[in-house]
Amino acid sequence: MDKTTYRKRSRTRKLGITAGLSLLTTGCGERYLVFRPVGPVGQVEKDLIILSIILVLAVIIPVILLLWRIVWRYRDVPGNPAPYDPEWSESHVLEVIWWGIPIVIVGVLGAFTVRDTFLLTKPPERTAAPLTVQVTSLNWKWLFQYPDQKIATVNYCEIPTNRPIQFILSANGPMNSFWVPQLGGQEYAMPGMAMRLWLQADRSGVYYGHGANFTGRGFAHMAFNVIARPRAEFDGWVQQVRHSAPVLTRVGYQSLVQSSIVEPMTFSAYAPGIFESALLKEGGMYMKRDLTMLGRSHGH
Amino acid sequence: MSTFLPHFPATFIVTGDPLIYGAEVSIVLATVGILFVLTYFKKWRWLWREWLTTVDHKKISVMYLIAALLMFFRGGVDAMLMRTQLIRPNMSFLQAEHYNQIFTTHGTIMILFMAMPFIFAMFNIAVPLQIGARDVAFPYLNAVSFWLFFFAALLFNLSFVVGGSPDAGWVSYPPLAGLEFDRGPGENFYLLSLQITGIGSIATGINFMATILKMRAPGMTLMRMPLFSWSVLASSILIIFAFPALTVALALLLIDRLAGAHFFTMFQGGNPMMYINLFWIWGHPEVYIVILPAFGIFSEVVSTFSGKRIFGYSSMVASLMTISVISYVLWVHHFFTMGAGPGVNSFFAVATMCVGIPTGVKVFNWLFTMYRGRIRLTVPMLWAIAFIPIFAIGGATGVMLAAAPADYQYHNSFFLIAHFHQVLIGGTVFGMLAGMYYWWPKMFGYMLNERLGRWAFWLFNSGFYVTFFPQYLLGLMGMTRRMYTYPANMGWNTLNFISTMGAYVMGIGFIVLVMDVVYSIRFGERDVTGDPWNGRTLEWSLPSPAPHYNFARIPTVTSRDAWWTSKQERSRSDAPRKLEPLQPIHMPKSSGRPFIMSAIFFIGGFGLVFNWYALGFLALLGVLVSMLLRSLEYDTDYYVPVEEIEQTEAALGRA
Amino acid sequence: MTIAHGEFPVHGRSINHDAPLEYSLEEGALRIFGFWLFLATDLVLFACLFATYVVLHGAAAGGPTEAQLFDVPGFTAETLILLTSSFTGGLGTYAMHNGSRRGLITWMIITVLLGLSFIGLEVKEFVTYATHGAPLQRSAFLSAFFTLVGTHGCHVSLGILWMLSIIYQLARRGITPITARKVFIVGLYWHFLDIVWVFIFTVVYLNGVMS
Amino acid sequence: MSRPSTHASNTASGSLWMYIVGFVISIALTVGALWLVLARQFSTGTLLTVILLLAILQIGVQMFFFMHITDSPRPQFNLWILGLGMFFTFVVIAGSVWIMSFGAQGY
Ligand code: HEA
Ligand code: HEA
Ligand code: CUA
Ligand SMILES: [Cu+2]
Repeated sequence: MDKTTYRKRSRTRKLGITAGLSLLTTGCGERYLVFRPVGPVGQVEKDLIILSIILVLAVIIPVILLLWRIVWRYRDVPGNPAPYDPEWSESHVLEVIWWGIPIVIVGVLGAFTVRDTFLLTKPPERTAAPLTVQVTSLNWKWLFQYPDQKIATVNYCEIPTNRPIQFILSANGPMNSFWVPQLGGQEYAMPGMAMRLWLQADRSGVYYGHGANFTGRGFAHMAFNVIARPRAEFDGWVQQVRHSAPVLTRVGYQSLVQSSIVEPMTFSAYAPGIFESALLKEGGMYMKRDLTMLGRSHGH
Repeated sequence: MSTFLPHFPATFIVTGDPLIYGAEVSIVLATVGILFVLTYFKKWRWLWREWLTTVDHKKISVMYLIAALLMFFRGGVDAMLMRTQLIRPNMSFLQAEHYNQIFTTHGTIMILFMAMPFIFAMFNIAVPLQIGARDVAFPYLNAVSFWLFFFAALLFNLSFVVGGSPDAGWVSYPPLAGLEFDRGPGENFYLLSLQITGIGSIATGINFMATILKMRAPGMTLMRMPLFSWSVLASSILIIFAFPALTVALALLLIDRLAGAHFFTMFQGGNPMMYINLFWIWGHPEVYIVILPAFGIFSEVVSTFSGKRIFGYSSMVASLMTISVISYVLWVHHFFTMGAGPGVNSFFAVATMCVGIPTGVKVFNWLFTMYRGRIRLTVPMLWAIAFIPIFAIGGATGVMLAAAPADYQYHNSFFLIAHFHQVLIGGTVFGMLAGMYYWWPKMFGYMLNERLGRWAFWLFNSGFYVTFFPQYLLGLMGMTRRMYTYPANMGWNTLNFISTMGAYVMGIGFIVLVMDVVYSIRFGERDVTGDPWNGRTLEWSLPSPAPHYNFARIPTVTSRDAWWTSKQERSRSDAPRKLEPLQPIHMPKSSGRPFIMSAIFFIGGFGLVFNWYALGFLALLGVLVSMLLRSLEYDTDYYVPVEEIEQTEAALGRA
Repeated sequence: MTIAHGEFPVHGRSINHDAPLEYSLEEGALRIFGFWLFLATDLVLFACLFATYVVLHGAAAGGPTEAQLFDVPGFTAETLILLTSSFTGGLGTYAMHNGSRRGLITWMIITVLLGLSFIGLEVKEFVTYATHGAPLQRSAFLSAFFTLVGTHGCHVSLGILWMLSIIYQLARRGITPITARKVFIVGLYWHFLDIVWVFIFTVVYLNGVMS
Repeated sequence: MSRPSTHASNTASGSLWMYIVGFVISIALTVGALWLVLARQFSTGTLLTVILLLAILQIGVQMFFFMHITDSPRPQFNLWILGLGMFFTFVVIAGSVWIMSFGAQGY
């Protein structure tokens, strides 16, 4: 699946969708982060959401109208002229209809769901080389490491636009979930394990992110921003960080692991192997896939 | 013991917050008050003989109902506190620790100590009467189930004042709930009390399964059985097969915590994901365990108050059975975002959506039961009618959640919170309230007041929409669950405020409901006929409340809606019915052992919470001894003589 | 005192002379059915423990592995003993149906003795592991191993206590529909534990020595 | 209480031979599985399948020869429950293994 597949589908659906969305896009619509995707992953998810809304409304609305009508028409008031038929309790035609309609709806929604499920496990775009960011959930902060740039940040994350980002998620602490609604859906960040999440931003901007899985007292403060900017600016930022920021030492990392709430931080370099060591902590999961993701061969 | 002894008083009695002091004082006062009243009015013997030792399903039902309402109140107060904290950004009404404890106890209490006893109250009052049985299959076991539940609830609620409440969410995922991040006893309270109540629930599942399959009155074939009993059968199947998974999940986490094992730790190869897996193997069926009986109640209520046969009976039965089997293979939809791979996610996503099909069939069949009926808008019927739109919408958002890639955006957000309150409140709670109003006269012999009932209904129902619809939007705005506070700049303020207001309206609705109960105890209209609603099933053939042996003569059933049919036949011909002569009735004896044994469970559980292994071991011994004593007991039942039956029946006006 | 309801028993004491003794009271038949339901829940309980074991059995965390730990003669002996006890338990039921109280009690005592020797071997196995660097706390694999096998062992121990109580009741009351029902139920329990053990033998031990 | 009728004893537990045959088969199945494993007759995968099949046969033997599932009163709801239990057992074990085999799909 490449970029075109990701895009083409969204165009075909756009027509029917705009109608249903008009309510949300006006006025305070900006706030509905899930409906304001800025990249292909979020777009695919939004399209699926809209499709599912339309499909379920197609049966929910009739149900509610029918209920309204029936209760009104057959209520027990003196002189109600509506027919009363206390023994009528079978109709094969009707039953076939309402076993049938939901089956069709589930069939359609199911097909799209399966397709998108597989789609989202692949990088959104093949033309640009992906950037890898290693994300660690700590109590109660997010650490971002850039293995290719060798820099690190805490509680914010800069990414280039129009380039797939491979987030490798892990935790050194309770399990969390990494969620940047406008880029796309979340995935768990678990201790002793690496998970891959593909996201991409097509537009520059500052996007809200938050841990989504409860991690204890400081959880509510685990917000971070993802700052997307054009390639050149991103590279400039990397250069600047390399020259100006302090280094994240092993000791510094250990103090980050302690439970605390901190302000955003930037590091021009980090002690090598922090991410891997947290991942491969004694007796960790050593999953074959974890190691391949980190660019290592299997075995330990 | 070792870990807690040094700073024992400080960890043992929870301190440090006026709210908690207040609660502690009021709990102590309430206990002293109850003890005083019992002593003053010399009610101890009465309490013991009539209630604590009873094995009568009708009395057990009453006790379940009282417990469920109390727990509803406790969970509801938790909800009010949470909503108050979220009323505006950066509130400092509750600290993070307290907020975390409160949503954990709210979720746990509402599901395990409110919804479960509530459905069991309904099982107990209706099933034996509907199928024409004298009691459940195993009355003694039934009492054991109740007291295990009761003492487990006590243990869980105790954590509030002794030792500290659990605070890792009602799902209690490790490693957050493991020793590394949670040393306190709160988590142990959670694990042990759920374990104890879980045993009780399994026993109830077995009991009702055996009752329904083996104790039906002659002529009541399965396909003539009332739909509520069918729904209990479906729910019991799920209880029997799902609860053991909870038992295992909790036990393994407990072993991790107490014995230093490594099932779910981060070290030595432990795998926290396996807990999540096991928890939801139970957790998903659990939500159907609490919804299926509600479906059954709606079927009874809709058909009764439409004055019409249920539409599509066979489809209704088929859908119940399908739902109960399918719902066992959906559990992964609670962790689509764990990355189990697209194959796994696809399979479980589609399977989840499939559950909408049989559920939809039920919705349409209810609609068409009303169609061409005569709809009496009584309070139970109002709850049933209001259930349909709420549940349809809640189910529809469930189907939206089931689309795995879309769920990556909803998971753990307020969208999810809105979904499950919509099905849990609109489905289970509405169902149980409908059932409560419907069977109340059968349980107590008088009706609840309709006027107050309507007020409670309208307040609770409209409050519901105001509370939970804004939460869908909050979810789409990116608000995640379990945040004790949120920043002001996200645009979430207004919607949260509205939601809190709605919650207050629901709270007032609940208060009116309680007022209805209190008012009716005093002024409620007597039900002298035993059939106040013009009912269709056998429980309405009995006086209200039914005598302790239920049926003086076991009825012979010839059709569906057995009571309705026999009323019709009677109105057609006025030939006097021939009655078989009465026979002595075989009944189980009361026993204090269920109460004592469960109390021992409680003591052992309490000991283990604080790692006092000696106490835990002693309790285990006590449980074994009481089981042994039971096994050696042969004098467990007696016969009600014919004269006594005649007298009772005459006193009830049924010669 | 017969309240005959054919297929639809009510709570009563009616006696069905065509059925085996343990089923002859309706209450007996009901309890036996209830016990089947209990076995179904126990089945799922073990299913969850097996699932946990299967998922975690490779996670030895650098500690002893299955292949290093398991000892073929040991677990084979345990298996043969338990299978035999299932057989002797069955012979007890057979004796009961022939109305022989002595035969029944004798076979049950033999079954209990076999059960005790099974437990003895298992305890010895556990103690050996635990004192040779492989306790429950060592790794996820060992946690899962001890818990799965230990849960079975607890079931067997409970079964032994239960049988002792029934032997006592038989000695005092002889073979009645009630004691017959108890014998039959404890027999079901015992055979069920045998089945579970066969899977422990296969999935834990055989699979362990294979790898 | 009535004496056990001879009729009952015959249908209920079959003859002594039932027990003996059952015992012999169960021992044979066990020893067979053990032998296959020790002798390493097949590749690991096949071997695992075969010994699992033998174990499943063993269930049948215990149920039929020892637990007398066939002579419970009709309708035999206990068989339904048992079937459902086996199905759920399969779902739990196979499902967990599949779910926890993360990324076996190789994406
Ligand atoms: C009574 C309780 C109850 C019930 C009945 C349901 C019913 C359903 N639930 Fe819900 N659910 C919960 C309680 C319940 N749920 C809880 C408590 C949680 C969260 C726990 C936590 O994390 O704390 C949860 C979470 C939850 C999730 C996990 C989301 C996440 O964590 O990200 C999902 C995902 O698939 C889901 C789906 C469904 C579906 C598809 C149904 C279906 O059964 C709904 C079927 C009904 C209908 C569809 C409506 C009627 C049908 C028609 C009118 C006909 C046709 C309609 C169509 C075909 C669309 N639920
Ligand atoms: C059957 C189950 C059930 C029921 C009935 C309810 C009922 C309610 N729930 Fe609950 N809820 C859950 C099950 C349920 N909930 C679960 C499982 C969770 C997840 C927990 C977790 O995350 O682990 C949850 C979480 C949850 C949250 C999310 C917290 C978070 O993640 O941050 C919220 C927030 O609004 C909420 C609100 C409510 C409200 C307003 C009600 C209302 O319906 C309540 C109505 C009120 C009453 C019935 C009582 C009224 C009492 C009074 C009026 C007395 C007032 C007195 C004082 C204030 C002193 N619930
Ligand atoms: Cu978790 Cu690999
Ligand atoms: Cu679910």
